[in-house]
Amino acid sequence: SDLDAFQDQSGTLNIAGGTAHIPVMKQAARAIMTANPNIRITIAGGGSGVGAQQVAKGLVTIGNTGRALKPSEAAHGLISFPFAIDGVAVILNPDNPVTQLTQQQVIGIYAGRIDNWQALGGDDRRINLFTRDEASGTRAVFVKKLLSKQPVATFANVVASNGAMKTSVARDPGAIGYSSVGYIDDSVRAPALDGVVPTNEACASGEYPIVRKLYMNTKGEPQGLTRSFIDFVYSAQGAEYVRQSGYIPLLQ
Amino acid sequence: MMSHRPYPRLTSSMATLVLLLIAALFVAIGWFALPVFLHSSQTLLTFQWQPELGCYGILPMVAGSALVALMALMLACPLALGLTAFGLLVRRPWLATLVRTVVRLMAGVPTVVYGIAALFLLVPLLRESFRAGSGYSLLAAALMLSLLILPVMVSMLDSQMRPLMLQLRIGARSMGFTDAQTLTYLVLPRCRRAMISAALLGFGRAVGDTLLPMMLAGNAPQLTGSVLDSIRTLTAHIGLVVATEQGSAMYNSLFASGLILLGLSAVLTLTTRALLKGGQP
Amino acid sequence: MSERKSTLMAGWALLATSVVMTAVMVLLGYVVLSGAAAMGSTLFVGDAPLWPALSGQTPVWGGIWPACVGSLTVVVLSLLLALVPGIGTGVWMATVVDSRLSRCLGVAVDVLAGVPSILMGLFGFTLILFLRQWYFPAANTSLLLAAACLAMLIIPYLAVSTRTALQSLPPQLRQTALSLGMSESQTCRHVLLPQARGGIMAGILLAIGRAAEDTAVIMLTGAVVNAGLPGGLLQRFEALPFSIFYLSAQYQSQQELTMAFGAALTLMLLTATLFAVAGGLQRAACRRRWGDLNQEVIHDRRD
Amino acid sequence: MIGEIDELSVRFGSTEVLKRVSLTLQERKVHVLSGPSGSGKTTFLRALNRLNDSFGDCHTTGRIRLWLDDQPVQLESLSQARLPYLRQRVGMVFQHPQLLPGTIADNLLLPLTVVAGLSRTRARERMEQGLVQAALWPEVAGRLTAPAVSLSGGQQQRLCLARTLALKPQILLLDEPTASLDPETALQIETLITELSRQLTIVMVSHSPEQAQRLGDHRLQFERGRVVSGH
Amino acid sequence: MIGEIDELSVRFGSTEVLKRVSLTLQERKVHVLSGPSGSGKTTFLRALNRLNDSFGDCHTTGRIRLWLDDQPVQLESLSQARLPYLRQRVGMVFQHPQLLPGTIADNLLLPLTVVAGLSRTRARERMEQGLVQAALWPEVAGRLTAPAVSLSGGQQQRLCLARTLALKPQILLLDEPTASLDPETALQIETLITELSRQLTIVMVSHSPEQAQRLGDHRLQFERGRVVSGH
Ligand SMILES: Nc1ncnc2c1ncn2[C@@H]1O[C@H](COP(=O)(O)OP(=O)(O)OP(=O)(O)O)[C@@H](O)[C@H]1O
Ligand SMILES: Nc1ncnc2c1ncn2[C@@H]1O[C@H](COP(=O)(O)OP(=O)(O)OP(=O)(O)O)[C@@H](O)[C@H]1O
Ligand SMILES: [Mg+2]
Ligand SMILES: [Mg+2]
Ligand SMILES: O=P([O-])([O-])[O-]
Repeated sequence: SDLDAFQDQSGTLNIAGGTAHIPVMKQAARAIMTANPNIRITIAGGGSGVGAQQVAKGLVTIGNTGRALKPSEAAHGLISFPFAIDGVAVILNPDNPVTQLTQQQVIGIYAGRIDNWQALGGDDRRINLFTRDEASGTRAVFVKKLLSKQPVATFANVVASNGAMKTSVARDPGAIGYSSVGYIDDSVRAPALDGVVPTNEACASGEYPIVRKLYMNTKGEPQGLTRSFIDFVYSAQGAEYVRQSGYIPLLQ
Repeated sequence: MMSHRPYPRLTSSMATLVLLLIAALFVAIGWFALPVFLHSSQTLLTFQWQPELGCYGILPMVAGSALVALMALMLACPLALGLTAFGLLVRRPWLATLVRTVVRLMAGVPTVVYGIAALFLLVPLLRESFRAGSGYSLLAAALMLSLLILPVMVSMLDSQMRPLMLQLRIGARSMGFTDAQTLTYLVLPRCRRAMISAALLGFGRAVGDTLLPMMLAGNAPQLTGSVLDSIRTLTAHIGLVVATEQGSAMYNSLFASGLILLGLSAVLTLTTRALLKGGQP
Repeated sequence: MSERKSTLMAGWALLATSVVMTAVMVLLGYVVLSGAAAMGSTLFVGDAPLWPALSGQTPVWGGIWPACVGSLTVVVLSLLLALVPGIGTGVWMATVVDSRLSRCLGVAVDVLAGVPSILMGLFGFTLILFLRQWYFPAANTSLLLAAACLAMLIIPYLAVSTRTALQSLPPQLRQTALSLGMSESQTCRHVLLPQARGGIMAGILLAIGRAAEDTAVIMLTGAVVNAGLPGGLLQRFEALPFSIFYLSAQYQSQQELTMAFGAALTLMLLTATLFAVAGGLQRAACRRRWGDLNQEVIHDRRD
Repeated sequence: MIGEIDELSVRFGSTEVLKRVSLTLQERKVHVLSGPSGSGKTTFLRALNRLNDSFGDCHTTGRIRLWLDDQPVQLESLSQARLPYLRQRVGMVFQHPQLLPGTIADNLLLPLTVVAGLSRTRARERMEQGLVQAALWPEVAGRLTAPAVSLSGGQQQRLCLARTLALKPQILLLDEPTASLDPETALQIETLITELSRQLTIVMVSHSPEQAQRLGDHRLQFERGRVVSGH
Repeated sequence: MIGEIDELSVRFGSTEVLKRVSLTLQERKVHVLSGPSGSGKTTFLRALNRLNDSFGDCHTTGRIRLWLDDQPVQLESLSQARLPYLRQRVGMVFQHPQLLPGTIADNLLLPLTVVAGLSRTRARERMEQGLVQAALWPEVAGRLTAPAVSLSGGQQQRLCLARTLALKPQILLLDEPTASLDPETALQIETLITELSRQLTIVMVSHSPEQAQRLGDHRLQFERGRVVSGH
């Protein structure tokens, strides 16, 4: 099987970075460590910024980012391995009757100009804004592609991961946030943006425009265990994990 | 009263070690922070944090830290005094033991446990009862912080007040003092030092706590006057931007925040010491 | 006037106590109830077989056992590192003549006590960057680093509580011991320290609690979401408070949320156990030393 | 008669320290207790203001009735809330000085303002009065703000006496008031006691037979927790 | 001659408590100090084992030389490290009992094991010896593990005496050793003092002229910090 490559390997592999990646990384690590208990794989989140920063410093072997490396980051000799396509979508609480938003409305909301759901055809409730932290790749993509680089209002609540974004919105009927499409499930609802519902298919086909790739990054050419791990993510079994996590697998 | 020769060499070498450690901490953080202050203080010391606009002002976080800690302290100080007094005044031993046990238990309650409980009880409560925000707010963080710092303050107060109380009780009773009077007029005035150090300790912990503000205060980098608004503290800011790209303006604000925090805590400590010195006969 | 002030005091004592007790009971009760639902072997080892998982033969997924062991290890390690410097410094500060150095140290320890824990984490983090660059390219965030930073965090607790406990003893006690021909160090070891044992123990308890629950430090110095059982001093590790923080914010399913509460309850029980053990030690030491008698009477001693 | 003690027994843990002591106290008289060390004199005094209560393992049986402000007060059935009143009316000076923390003045002013509820000025007057009575005024007039612990042993003893007198008790319990005083000062205190006995009832412990002879209207001999002779 | 005090002055802050006191101490004799309360007797005793040092604001001038174990020891130039030795050879019993925390036995055993470095068994023997000498043994033999604070005033006083005697000092400082004792026990202690004076030098404070007469080989009268008469 795809795990054969790990048969007589051992050692520790440290992974950190993008929170969108965590479900894939966990599943892969679990499969590998179960097959060969001599291998230790540690996984930390932190956001894309952490991924780029720590792999550049050599603190981790694989640093994940949810955005392409900045030139300044790439300058440390990092090599990127895109392995999935993912969309970034606005999410609302399922109790919120609003099902349609335009890009201009989202920009207005995130600029703080629209502050009540009534203005958008919803209940009379304050809009509670949620955004991601500064290190987030998801935020970078969201601001660049959806907000057209308009700034996010300072009063927006800040959460530190895709998962936290989902749970915060899931608990607050007045909330609006954004997350990786892979994270969308029953607990939150993604309204149609300019008429397009952000689904995996829509992202794959390019119908839904706000998409990005998920990357693994290494410092220099990966060797040994690192190489095997990356290959495993690209393997058929790895691609299955990517799909299960809600993303569209990319080939090497 | 205690003024005599240094006792064994071990203790003095340990003291030196600790002194060195503290120096190392300051040097390390100062080393990284000073260049930042020297080169980009205009961007740093402003009231706006909007990375998309290139605004990296950390003063909203400074205000956030100060506000949340002061509020927590204002709640916790009288409560700590009340709890300590209760432990000294109550006549039923089992009740005193119970309260003391609960307070000890509180000291052992991990911050994150308060955090998770408040996340699912206090935040929704604030959101639905005021309808003026998401519930992630200054108030939520301050309330939980006050619970967090209570046991430290109580045990600090109690360790000073209890021996004094026990020592004075017989003599005072023989003069017709009630226990409450002994406490109010004999013990409390002599525990000013303990009270201020308890408050200092509490404030330090409230300012220094990362988790509760990060989980409950909303982390919005804004200046606000409403206790129901979301704010970001310096500690939470460090926790959030430590993840950003090294060398960027955001990453640099990390050390600036660190130095401000360090400076704040040091100044606090020093003023308190000065205050106490002045107040003593 | 005097009547009113002290009556007020007594009334406030009652009110404050009831408010705090209620709040704590509600919050902790909620965690206990939610966490109790999760208790069971799956909470600790997920779907792995129980014994092999506990002993580390099988990796654990979806369970908090590695985090439990990680937390325990890091706390014990940090206490080992901090105990001697902390108490030694406290004794030194309480017994030394007033000098420039002692004043310096007093200020420094107070300042250190006020330093936010995340700065200790930041310090550890920059320290590793520094070490990697200049001395040990292999240095990395790890269990040892986290324990060392935690030790720095708790040293002032130990030092300050030791100092206060020693200084609040009646001065006659020292005079008496000296008049019997005890040296300063004997007075300290045989009379003052045993008397101050309660206060020092309280400081150790606080320190343990502090080390066990702190998340900010370990977040920056080596705690990760997934690592398995601690693999060594120089490896990254899982820790309970960090797992709770992580899970409570980003549970992917109701089951993960229950797990977060389960972990919270476990951490609470863990710290409670640590406290109970330390408290028991304290009482036992007291009995061994001063006989199994009414402590109150001893405290009532005057003069 | 101002006091009636009936079958009073006091036990600390399992050792019986007072054994069925019965006696009466006469108004405006000096009662001198003597007896070997450890015979229960101090314990008896502490029973009269229920200060034995402060020891966790103390058990008291029997009846004590005192007439305070012309009201009969049954000590064993007194509620906790009334104890401060009792202790104010029945003042006590301990065998060894028990100082309050703070200065010499604090030691007098605090009880006066807090317990007796006097104003600062009234309290200052009373303080001076008390110190003069206790023959301490000349020695401390110039150093009222010095810490009380800096006084010599005998001075501390008299400070405690002054403090109790300033509260104007109705019954005064004195545990060896002249034990650590030189003969001259002791004589002053004896004179004071005689004077005071015109206004209040005194129960004192003394080890000196001559003193007991000189002062005592009633002398009570304690031995192993019993009163063996009295008249 | 075992001690020579030359122009000894002691000042607490700005008040001079002892003023140029000069006298000699004779070996194996009883020196009785008397004088009004506050005249500096206790301070003088504390000067002989340098215990005044433990008050921050105390300044001592003058010379004190003691012959300890046949070696002349100049007190004012004694190094810190030698103070324990001095205080062990020059034992002191305070005016008011100063207990160590813990049980009655602890109060004796702790100094014996720690200061004198005796084994547990040797220490126990010495403890019993000390308690017998101080006339306390019958009263405490059965309750050695009771807290020392539960003793009566006079018992505490004798406990402190026993504690000091057990350490076998060469010079013994007694601050009113019989002040709170009944005449009978006081007499026992007086007999003890006379007996002890065959082996060691005693400096004691007493307020009783009769006692001074009975015991004192040398009597010294203190007044306001000066020795006004002595022989
Ligand atoms: N708190 C206590 N706990 C246990 N025993 C006690 C306590 N207080 C006193 N005793 C014992 O009770 C007995 C009587 O003590 P008390 O203090 O009344 O004696 P006293 O007559 O005042 O003696 P003295 O003249 O020595 O002061 C003594 O044997 C003493 O040890
Ligand atoms: N630590 C101190 N600080 C300031 N003054 C002190 C201190 N100790 C003693 N004094 C003062 O020095 C004087 C002499 O005190 P000392 O204790 O030697 O008197 P004494 O002769 O023992 O009297 P008594 O018979 O009352 O015990 C007193 O006036 C006392 O107030
Ligand atoms: Mg007595
Ligand atoms: Mg004296
Ligand atoms: O995937 P993230 O970088 O947004 O955490």
